[in-house]
Amino acid sequence: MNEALFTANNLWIMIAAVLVFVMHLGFAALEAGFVRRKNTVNILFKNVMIISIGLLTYYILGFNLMYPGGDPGGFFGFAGFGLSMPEGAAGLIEYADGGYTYWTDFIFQAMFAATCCTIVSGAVAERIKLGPFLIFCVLFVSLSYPITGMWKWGAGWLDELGFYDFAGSTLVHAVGGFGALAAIILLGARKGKFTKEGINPIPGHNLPLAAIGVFLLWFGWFGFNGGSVLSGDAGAVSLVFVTTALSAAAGIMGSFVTSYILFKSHDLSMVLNGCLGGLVGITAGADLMSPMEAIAIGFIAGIIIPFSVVMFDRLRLDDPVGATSVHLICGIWGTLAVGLFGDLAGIAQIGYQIIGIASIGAFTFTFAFIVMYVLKITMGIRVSEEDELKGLDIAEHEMSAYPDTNIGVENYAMSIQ
Amino acid sequence: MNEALFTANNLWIMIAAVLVFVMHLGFAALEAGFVRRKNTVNILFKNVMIISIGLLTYYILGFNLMYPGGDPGGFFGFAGFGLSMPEGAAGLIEYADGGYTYWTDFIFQAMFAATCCTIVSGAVAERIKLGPFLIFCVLFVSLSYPITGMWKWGAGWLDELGFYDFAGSTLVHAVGGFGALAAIILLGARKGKFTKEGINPIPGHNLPLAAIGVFLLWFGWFGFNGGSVLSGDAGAVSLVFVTTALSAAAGIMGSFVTSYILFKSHDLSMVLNGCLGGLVGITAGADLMSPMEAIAIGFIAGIIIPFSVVMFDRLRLDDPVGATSVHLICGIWGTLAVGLFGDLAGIAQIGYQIIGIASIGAFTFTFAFIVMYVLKITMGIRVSEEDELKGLDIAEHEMSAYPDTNIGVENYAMSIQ
Amino acid sequence: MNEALFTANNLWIMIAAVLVFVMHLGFAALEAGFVRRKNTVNILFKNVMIISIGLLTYYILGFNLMYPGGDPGGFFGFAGFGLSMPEGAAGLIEYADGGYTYWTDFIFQAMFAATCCTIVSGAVAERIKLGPFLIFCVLFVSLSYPITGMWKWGAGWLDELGFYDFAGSTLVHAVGGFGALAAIILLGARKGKFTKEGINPIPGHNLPLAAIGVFLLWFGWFGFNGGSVLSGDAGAVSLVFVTTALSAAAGIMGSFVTSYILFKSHDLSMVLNGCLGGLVGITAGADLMSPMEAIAIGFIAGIIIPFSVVMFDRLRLDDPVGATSVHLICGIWGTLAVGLFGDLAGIAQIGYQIIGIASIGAFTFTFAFIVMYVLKITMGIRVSEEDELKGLDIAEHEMSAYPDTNIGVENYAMSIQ
Amino acid sequence: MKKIEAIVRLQCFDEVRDALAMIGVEFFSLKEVKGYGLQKGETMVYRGSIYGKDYIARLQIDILATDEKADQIVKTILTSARTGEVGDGKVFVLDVEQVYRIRNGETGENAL
Amino acid sequence: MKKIEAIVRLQCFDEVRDALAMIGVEFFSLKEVKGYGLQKGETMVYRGSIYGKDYIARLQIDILATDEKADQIVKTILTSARTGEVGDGKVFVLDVEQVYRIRNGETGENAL
Amino acid sequence: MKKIEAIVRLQCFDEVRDALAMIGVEFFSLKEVKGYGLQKGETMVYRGSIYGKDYIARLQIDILATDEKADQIVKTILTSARTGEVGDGKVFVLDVEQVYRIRNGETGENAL
Ligand SMILES: Nc1ncnc2c1ncn2[C@@H]1O[C@H](COP(=O)(O)OP(=O)(O)O)[C@@H](O)[C@H]1O
Ligand SMILES: Nc1ncnc2c1ncn2[C@@H]1O[C@H](COP(=O)(O)OP(=O)(O)O)[C@@H](O)[C@H]1O
Ligand SMILES: Nc1ncnc2c1ncn2[C@@H]1O[C@H](COP(=O)(O)OP(=O)(O)O)[C@@H](O)[C@H]1O
Repeated sequence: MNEALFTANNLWIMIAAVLVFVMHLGFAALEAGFVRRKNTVNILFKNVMIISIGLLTYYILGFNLMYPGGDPGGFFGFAGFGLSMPEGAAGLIEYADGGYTYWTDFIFQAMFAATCCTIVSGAVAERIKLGPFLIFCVLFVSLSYPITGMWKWGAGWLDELGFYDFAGSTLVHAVGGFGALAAIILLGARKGKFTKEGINPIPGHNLPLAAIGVFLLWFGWFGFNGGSVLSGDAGAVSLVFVTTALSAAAGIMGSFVTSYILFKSHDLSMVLNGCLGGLVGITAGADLMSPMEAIAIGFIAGIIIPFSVVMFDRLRLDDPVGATSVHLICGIWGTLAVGLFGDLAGIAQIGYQIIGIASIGAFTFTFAFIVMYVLKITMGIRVSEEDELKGLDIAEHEMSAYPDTNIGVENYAMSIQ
Repeated sequence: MNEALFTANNLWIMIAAVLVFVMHLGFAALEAGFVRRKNTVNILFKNVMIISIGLLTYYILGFNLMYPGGDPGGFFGFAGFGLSMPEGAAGLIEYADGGYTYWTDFIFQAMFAATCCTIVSGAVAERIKLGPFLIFCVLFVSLSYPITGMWKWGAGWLDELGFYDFAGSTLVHAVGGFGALAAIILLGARKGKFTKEGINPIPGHNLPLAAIGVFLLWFGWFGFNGGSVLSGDAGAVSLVFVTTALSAAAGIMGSFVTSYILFKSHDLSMVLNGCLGGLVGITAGADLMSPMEAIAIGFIAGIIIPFSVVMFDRLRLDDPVGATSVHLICGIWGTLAVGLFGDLAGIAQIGYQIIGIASIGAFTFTFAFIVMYVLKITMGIRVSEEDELKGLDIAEHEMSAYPDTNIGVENYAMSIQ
Repeated sequence: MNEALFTANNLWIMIAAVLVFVMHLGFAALEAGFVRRKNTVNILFKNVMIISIGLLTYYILGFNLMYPGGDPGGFFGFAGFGLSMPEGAAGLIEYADGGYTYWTDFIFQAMFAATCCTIVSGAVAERIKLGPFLIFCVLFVSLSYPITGMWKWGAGWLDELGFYDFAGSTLVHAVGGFGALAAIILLGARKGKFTKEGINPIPGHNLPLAAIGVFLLWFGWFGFNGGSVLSGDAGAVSLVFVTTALSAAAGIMGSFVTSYILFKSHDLSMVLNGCLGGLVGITAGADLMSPMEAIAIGFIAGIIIPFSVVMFDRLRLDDPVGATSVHLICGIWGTLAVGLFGDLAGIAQIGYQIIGIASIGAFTFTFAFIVMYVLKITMGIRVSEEDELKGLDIAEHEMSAYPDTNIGVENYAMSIQ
Repeated sequence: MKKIEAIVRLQCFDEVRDALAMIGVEFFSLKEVKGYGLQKGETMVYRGSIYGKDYIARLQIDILATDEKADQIVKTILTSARTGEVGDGKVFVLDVEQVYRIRNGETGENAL
Repeated sequence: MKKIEAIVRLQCFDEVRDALAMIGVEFFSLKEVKGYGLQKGETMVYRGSIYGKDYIARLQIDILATDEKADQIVKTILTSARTGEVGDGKVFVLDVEQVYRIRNGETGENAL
Repeated sequence: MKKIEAIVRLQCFDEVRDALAMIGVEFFSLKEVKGYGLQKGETMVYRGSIYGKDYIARLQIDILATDEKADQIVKTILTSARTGEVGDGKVFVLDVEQVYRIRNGETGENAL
């Protein structure tokens, strides 16, 4: 391999890492937009902390848990604390067959890692205590995520089995979604969300912020999926760009049509979630699909979103930003789609995909549930009812996101949204 | 051509596509910032739908209308529905002389396509009905834009003639602007904008959002213009970066000076438009100009903006975001500038530029006018007066962009801004 | 050097320039979020003008002052007005040993230049007059910044001495910080900030905007530091990415822990500043540090931030956005850290670093102080008390950033924040 | 002297203001209030669930006037703010003991 | 007729509204006010400095009622808005001369 | 007992509040109102067109006080809120029938 190709390849993975970094801003904006103004500082604070925790713990522990580099096919491995560049050229051109350097590898993977906590952060918004949540994040991102990640991307048993998950519909998104599910089960719904009279929507306080978040997530997703080619290979990366973009576009269309049929409404929050659903859906097989198949996958993801949102509401599982619908349900859908569409489609593959989802789901849900449960019975995970009424910004941060605007009564009175 | 150079070239065009994608966020933010808060959800919704419609229709139809690949010099051609990667290496390194792959070609062009509708979206804001607007977009982006695009970029008759439009001052921006002009003529002004007492400004509700939009548009413009080199050629792309940046900077300065002289005011909305004017202006000849010429083009564009805004107001053509001034007037200016400055300057070239603008303008305006007119007499294109008063967010979406803040009386009473 | 490697190298520096461009949006958003709503248009206007002034003056004057290309080791040099591409290949592949083209060099450096004024802009917010501030910017960015920049990056005397400043902890950030310090000394504090009763915090009006700004700054910093490698060298750039990201993460953690210990609070504005502190801190030695050293540097920067903010408050120096703490204090810290950690650490290096900081600081502070002082005694630099009360948006721009929302009494009454 | 408090629809405000100006009343204070009454707020949809606000945004106009003028003002408001639909609002009249103009300390009718 | 103005805590509003509904009062206007009194606003922290707002956000409920009904309404508010902590607020009763329903011009008790 | 309603300039509020505190009045409610009167809002410019707001933002201070205290309060406001320019605002005094403190049900002067 010549140096020029190596430089170009590595350049792409570095840029992809930067794009994945922007997804943290995307999540922060989306989640901030979808909560009430009285909880805005809190959600931003959590998202800033998560990226810090994600990078630091991945440096200390996560990277070497996820890519232990032992014999293939295992369940667990650990290559030691911290990072150390392999000697000589092995750290550069020879490290990954000219795809990228050791440092590039780390930074690209580290940017992925924090994502799983950001997904949880949205689902538990407006009622979780800050301290326990941060402890949960440390454990989730430094242990749970890399262990299941290793099963596939670290050449573990699922990889050997034939499970396929290109850029992480399951390994990243559904993992975040299973964590979120465990958390919201233990946490309970926000006050006033479910009353005897029925479901009481609690609209987000700033939809432009949410829309900015979704566009930035899509922007970053070109790096998330495109970088997962793990080289700058022109044909492969550009195909991934096409499938990713078309699936997102189809996700918007799918949720537009479905929400109109179901609710006779043009709900911005639904098409935003539909867009993300399409992106999550294509993630597992972005390199395997034709454009038409990508559109099909995205469109179905878009259809799923409104149904899934309603389903979680009916189950009285309260998820302010729709993280479980987007990341868990569409993550599962996308992973299954690899068995239904594209180059690998087939009965056997469907089986592998189900095994992958089920095993990772079982591990992650159990891990998250136990951690949250222990935190619940020890420190408590939920703020007091009074603090919830006041808002977490005042209660946990003694700040206000927009201190010099008038505060609407909606922020305080439970029954007037 | 070696693989490394191909990879680097292709990488740049892919990254340029991602940057052009960000322009959709830029437009969404700019337009949302420049409308009243009661119409914010509506404008965001439209912009999300446009990117979906743009990508999907360009996949189905547009790409093969714009680049039919038949004999050069024609007026119309169509290479069939959908996309199919050319066989073998033709789809990769040989597809475009090592510049980019087939898929990269599609995604880069597709990101451009939706832009023309986004331009219209801003001009018709705060009063158009959602349904007819989306129908207009489907037709405009899948038929009108690619047909005139083919005349030049698809090696059609204008290309053969000698018309020059590097990255689309006319093909993209003025096309959007002509569409916008047809639409606002048929639609009429917002209630309360023009009264017997004179022109009644209706200020946008969130200037930080508008400023974010402009910065993001500039950011994306490096991809819009830089990617139009259609390879990573170091000298050509870096010159385009310099001319693009200096023209934008000069556009700011031009509108700063001019607004101060004309209105004795430091109007943020004007310098933001001036910046965009400079960007649109340089787009037709970004690869032909010296830095000094780029500054001249941008500075003149910046001077044009305040005059143009006042002119449209005097003509009682209501354009909430200044899309016609920025995209139509400065698009025409930039296209003409190719005949006045830079490597191609000359009388003959001025002639070609005028023919190009006139023919594309005539086609586009007529197309847009007919489509809008038919929609107007069938479905109606304008919301009821009551809905306009309430705002499109409530009327069309039953949502509010900032549901838990107090609504100022300004949103309802017509005569108090 | 082959063309492919040159293309890849140049591509990276161009992309880095685009990322540095985004930092201007980051600064604009951060500063807008940290001022009161009545001064929002003003700060956005200033930041739009700064990028225009920065690019244009750097084209006319700055570039050739900073890189005069005379004999090494000097104090001052000037290579003539304007830009002219060196003849033949010297402008392309041979210009910088295949690292980038002449135009790329200019655009990358030009994007840096405007940064120093943006830093000042935040510190003087909410009370400076627009006109004098813009004059200050013109002089600061076209004379002061390039002269001290030349001492090191233009192969001047500090470079020969052995002073090291990889991407500008001192040359860019501390320079901006010294300018800010001179300005706020001459300008005085905002009305109501320091009263007999003590320090009266004046919280920023839109923390989500500030958070977006910080994330975008971090995003851009990958280009700021990564591009300073001045080629796409895989090993070097990817190491810089890792140290930059880990230092930022550690800066967040450092300020999180310190603010909690000092103030028992989880102050979002502090962790945002901590993140920036970590970024500024690593900038001088991003290419010299191991990951662990980068974490140490960032963590210490994060600890410094809350102390520094309190210190400036005690000194009654009013800096609404914390620019002096972030850019001046952490800039100095980062420059010193090159002598304490990493490949160059040593007593002699500490000496060089101190000489560099002291000489650049002395020059810059003196320059800024004199310019501001002359402006103060001629035009006056501070708005009237009444205008400060009304807000600069109305007073200087006759606009309002959010015209159709109610204005809280907080905006007018001094003693109720 | 009387204090007239009128609670009217947002969209009627322009008309009321113009009608008042016609009879020479150009001085008043305006407050934004949330009205609870027969008419409720708009029905909204969010993420598939329908909800409504109990209240509806309204404007309260406070006018101080002499006893003679008060009647005319009330009549003007009653006509100009009327749509005939439920939710048009109310007008209340209260007695005021004294009025002062801060600028010059004038009191009584001179201060109006 | 009487005008009752009650200044209550934000978090008590739901209870007051429900209690009023129980005694048949479903018509009123709501204003957001800033209350200055014994109770101050929340303590806030910004960049290491502690500060507090002098005031606290409160709601003012305005109810027009007949003389007989007024007493019952006041009692209902007094009970439903009480927490017993400093800062519970006040209720004032003013006399109203006349009330008009804009929709149909009805006056007096019919207009309530 | 009296209810004093003072409509003052935003920028005078601090002074009024301090002056009231000096005479022992630390209890009141504050509302933001839009004032229509001789003084109009700031002139604004947007995209080359000049426009102005008809109204100007003002604060309304509501104070309940005993009959004796009322006079002193009015005087204090008249002095502390005066700039002498058009637009200084008004003070109105209304009669109040009864006042209740919600916290403990006290009435009359005790409740103030
Ligand atoms: N008894 C009352 N006390 C105070 N305000 C009232 C009262 N009744 C009605 N209002 C105000 O008048 C508005 C209109 O009343 P509503 O019952 O909806 O219609 P209508 O006036 O046509 O009967 C309400 O929203 C409320 O603001
Ligand atoms: N004299 C007064 N005039 C007007 N409003 C008052 C007066 N006294 C109290 N208030 C209002 O009542 C609220 C509660 O009063 P406060 O003194 O805090 O507690 P409490 O009512 O328990 O004595 C204040 O915030 C203010 O809005
Ligand atoms: N007749 C009135 N009824 C109610 N409010 C009034 C009346 N006249 C004036 N005001 C209020 O007082 C404010 C100041 O009045 P204005 O006429 O501008 O100046 P001045 O008080 O100096 O004569 C107005 O903005 C308005 O809020």
